[in-house]
Amino acid sequence: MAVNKVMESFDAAVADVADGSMVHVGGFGTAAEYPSYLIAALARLGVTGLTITGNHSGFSEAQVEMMKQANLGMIKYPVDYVSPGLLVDRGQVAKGILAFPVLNRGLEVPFETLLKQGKVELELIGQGSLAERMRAARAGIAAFYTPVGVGTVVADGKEVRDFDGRPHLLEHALKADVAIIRAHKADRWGNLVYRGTARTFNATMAGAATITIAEVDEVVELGELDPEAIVTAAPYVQRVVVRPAEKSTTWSDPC
Amino acid sequence: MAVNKVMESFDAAVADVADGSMVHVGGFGTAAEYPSYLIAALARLGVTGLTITGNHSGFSEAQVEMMKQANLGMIKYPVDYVSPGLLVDRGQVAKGILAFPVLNRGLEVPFETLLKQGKVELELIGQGSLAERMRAARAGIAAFYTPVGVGTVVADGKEVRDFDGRPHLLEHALKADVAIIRAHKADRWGNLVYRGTARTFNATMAGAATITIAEVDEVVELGELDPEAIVTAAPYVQRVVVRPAEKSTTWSDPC
Amino acid sequence: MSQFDDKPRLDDWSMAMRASHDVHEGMVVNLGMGIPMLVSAFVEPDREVLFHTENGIIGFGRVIEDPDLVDPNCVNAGGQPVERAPGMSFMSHSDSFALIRGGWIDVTMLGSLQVGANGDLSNYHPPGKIIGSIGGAQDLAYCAKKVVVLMTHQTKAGGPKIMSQVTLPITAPTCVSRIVTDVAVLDVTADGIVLREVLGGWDPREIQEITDAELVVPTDVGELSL
Amino acid sequence: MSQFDDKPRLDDWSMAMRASHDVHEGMVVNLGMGIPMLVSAFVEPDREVLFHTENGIIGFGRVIEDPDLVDPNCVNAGGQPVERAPGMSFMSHSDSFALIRGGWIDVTMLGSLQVGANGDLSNYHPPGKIIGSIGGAQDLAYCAKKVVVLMTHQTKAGGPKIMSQVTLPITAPTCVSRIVTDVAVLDVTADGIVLREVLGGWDPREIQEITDAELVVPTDVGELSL
Repeated sequence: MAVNKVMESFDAAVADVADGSMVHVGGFGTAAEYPSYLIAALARLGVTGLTITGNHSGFSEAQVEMMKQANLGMIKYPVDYVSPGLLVDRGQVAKGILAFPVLNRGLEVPFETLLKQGKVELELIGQGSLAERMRAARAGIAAFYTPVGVGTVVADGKEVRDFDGRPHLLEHALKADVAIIRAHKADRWGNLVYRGTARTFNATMAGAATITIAEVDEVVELGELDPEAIVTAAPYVQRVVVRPAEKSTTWSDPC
Repeated sequence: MAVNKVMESFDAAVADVADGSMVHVGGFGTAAEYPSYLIAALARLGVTGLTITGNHSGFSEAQVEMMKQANLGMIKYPVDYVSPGLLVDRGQVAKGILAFPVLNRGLEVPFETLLKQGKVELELIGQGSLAERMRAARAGIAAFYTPVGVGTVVADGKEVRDFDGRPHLLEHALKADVAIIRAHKADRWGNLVYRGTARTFNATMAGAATITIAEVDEVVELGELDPEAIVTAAPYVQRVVVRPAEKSTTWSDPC
Repeated sequence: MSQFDDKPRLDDWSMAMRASHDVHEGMVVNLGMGIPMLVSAFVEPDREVLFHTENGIIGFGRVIEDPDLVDPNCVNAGGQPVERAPGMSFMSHSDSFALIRGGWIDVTMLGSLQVGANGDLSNYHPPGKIIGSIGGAQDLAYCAKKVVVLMTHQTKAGGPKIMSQVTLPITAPTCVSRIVTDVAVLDVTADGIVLREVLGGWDPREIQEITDAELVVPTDVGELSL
Repeated sequence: MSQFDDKPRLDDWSMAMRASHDVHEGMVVNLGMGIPMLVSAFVEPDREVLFHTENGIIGFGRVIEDPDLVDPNCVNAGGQPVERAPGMSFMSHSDSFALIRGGWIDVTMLGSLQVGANGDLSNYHPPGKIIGSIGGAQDLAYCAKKVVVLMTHQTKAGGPKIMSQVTLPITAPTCVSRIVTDVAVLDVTADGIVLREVLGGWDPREIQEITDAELVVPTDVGELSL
């Protein structure tokens, strides 16, 4: 019997995610960076009271449909793109720890709507401190002092301490119950490589949770990934699921 | 005019290292991991009062000669191997921040001799906290809390604080004036890749100093290094020097 | 809107062109969303600059205009596709912000809603929004060696944006050192905001009229040239 | 030396072989210098274990015996050349200790000078030395999920090493959960040190005689088998 972290379905991979879990949701901003199938699986699971963390709170299903139709940008929206906003819009999210909870102009995203209604809680945090809190969780650092944020809204309730005459904030490790991330290639041990700027929060969240689940383009033979170029080492990943050859067009279909 | 961090000689690369500097010295334990030519250049420069940091305090010239002659291990000692112990033995080192200041059995290394004579100061620290203090320096983290070392000799004088009921030590960033490291390939911007276990403290120290100087096997054309596999990004490296085709056999020869 | 409506103003591209003068060879430069991202177009290829984008690239090339060349996994923080260029490398978000927080960015150029006379930056929370999105700008503002703001001199409603004291929540305190607007270039100094360059067709008193902060006007204030 | 000089004792390889029983498929295992490094030889290839060495490899293969196959840049923390194996990866020292500190090592096996009844580990500062070298053992001892010590039951001089209270400086407090010696296997529990297995030719009272800590001896103490 050999070590094999590859699972057969996204539904199986998230089946034990409990109500009230904290979930690191990978991606940054553009469609190709998100673990769309894992987000969809969490939506199908219907788990509620989630705390989600990540850069962006995401778009509703209708907004994504609009963006897919309009295709205004240079980058085509993949048909199987699912935004973390789906979970927000469906009322599965109780709290967000986010750098981009709302768009500063334009569209009102679901998180903004629910925030105005008092139906979600927000912990606003800059991307750097958010990413470093995840790295700390992975690396066994309980807390750290960063110069970033002193004297601003993100400092509320946080300890301030001077180092070399400069004030710093104490930020705590942010370990989630589950991290759902997107990677390019995996092997059965869970080693991961990413593709270009899809590395972003995906690689940052790997290992920053009790269970890290990677949605990948491809599983390759053990030994095929260059040992000098593996970005996420096997111990940080507990489950791997391969994206389907035939793209899903409806998040609600079991997958 | 293009950005070019490659310098012509090791002597030129270290020429401005001042007496009393803190120097991160790359490598871990075996000969092939050390920036031998940069260590030799510092020896030739004759700079004194150094604080050196790293895993191992190193061997004297005579001890290295003995090891080269005996060649007892499975791994052949390269003729151009120079140990950080050379700097210690020559009296250039005032203090060591080290995980392996002495051998726990066998040979008495120069650092042990000088420590007994009260001629060097020691800050003993475990490899993990040492490495993390360097990473913090590179990453703009002033200090961090680690569970490691509470209640032991390395905790002397350090703040202890509980997180989730577990005591942690406050450890501070350790930024040196100069880091001398060994890498495999560089480009003229200073991007670096390493080879196997020579990555160790070399990659950890890159960027943990005002000036990082990399001793490399080869400088390749810009663009030749895989953007997915660069380990040390260009901004962390200020100077690059290529190891000579014809190996030096005497550390004292200008190079 | 005001008595200055008929006066010349730089468009976004021209502001970016002026700001590009402050980008020198060898610098590590991060360009924020909006006008700042246009700056790279004015850095000719033989002036080697290492452009960093906080979503995880250092050393990328031009913004791509041809849809056939787009790689959805090679984008800047604004989601624009950018060229793969020799010497570039990818990094994770935590590594990218280690680079920022560690002080390795020589210049960051950011858009803003307001800048205070003391260099306070308020660029994340537009009036009327329940909350703003602080994004990655905060780390850049605190930790880059130099922070340059590119913004129109006035709000769309004709109000001032360079304030004796900012009225919007701050992204970072006392961090801005230069402001490039559509009518002037100004430096934040210990003595206050100094008017360095004025666009042709304007005189310094007129700039002061559309500025809330009191400006220091040297005798040798120059003309803004592109 | 003592009345037990003629009794059987395991050699280093046999101790490693016994310890290898505690290594299960899928575990991430770090083997310290000395006897622990021998353990990997007893993990057959079809029991997939991810061996980690703190100088920066996860998933390496066997220790290399043939000088022609040696790669000086593929060594374990003891400087022994190890095989490149499918699935391995290299990492920097800070990344390697992030893995350790983060609690991702399932078992670490370490040599030691003394172990206390409460699980205190003293393995870095030999008597008579002005200072010890704490190396990487401390991080492993604090942060691995399970710490197993492999050591001879007595010092070369015949003194005890399993102590009611350690007399040498500690590497880490209350961290050891199992001790494999040349004559016994013992577990550190809340009730004290429990004798689990005794080498043939010894009885529990004799083990107690060469042990400073008071041992808990269950009625079903087993025979140490390889």
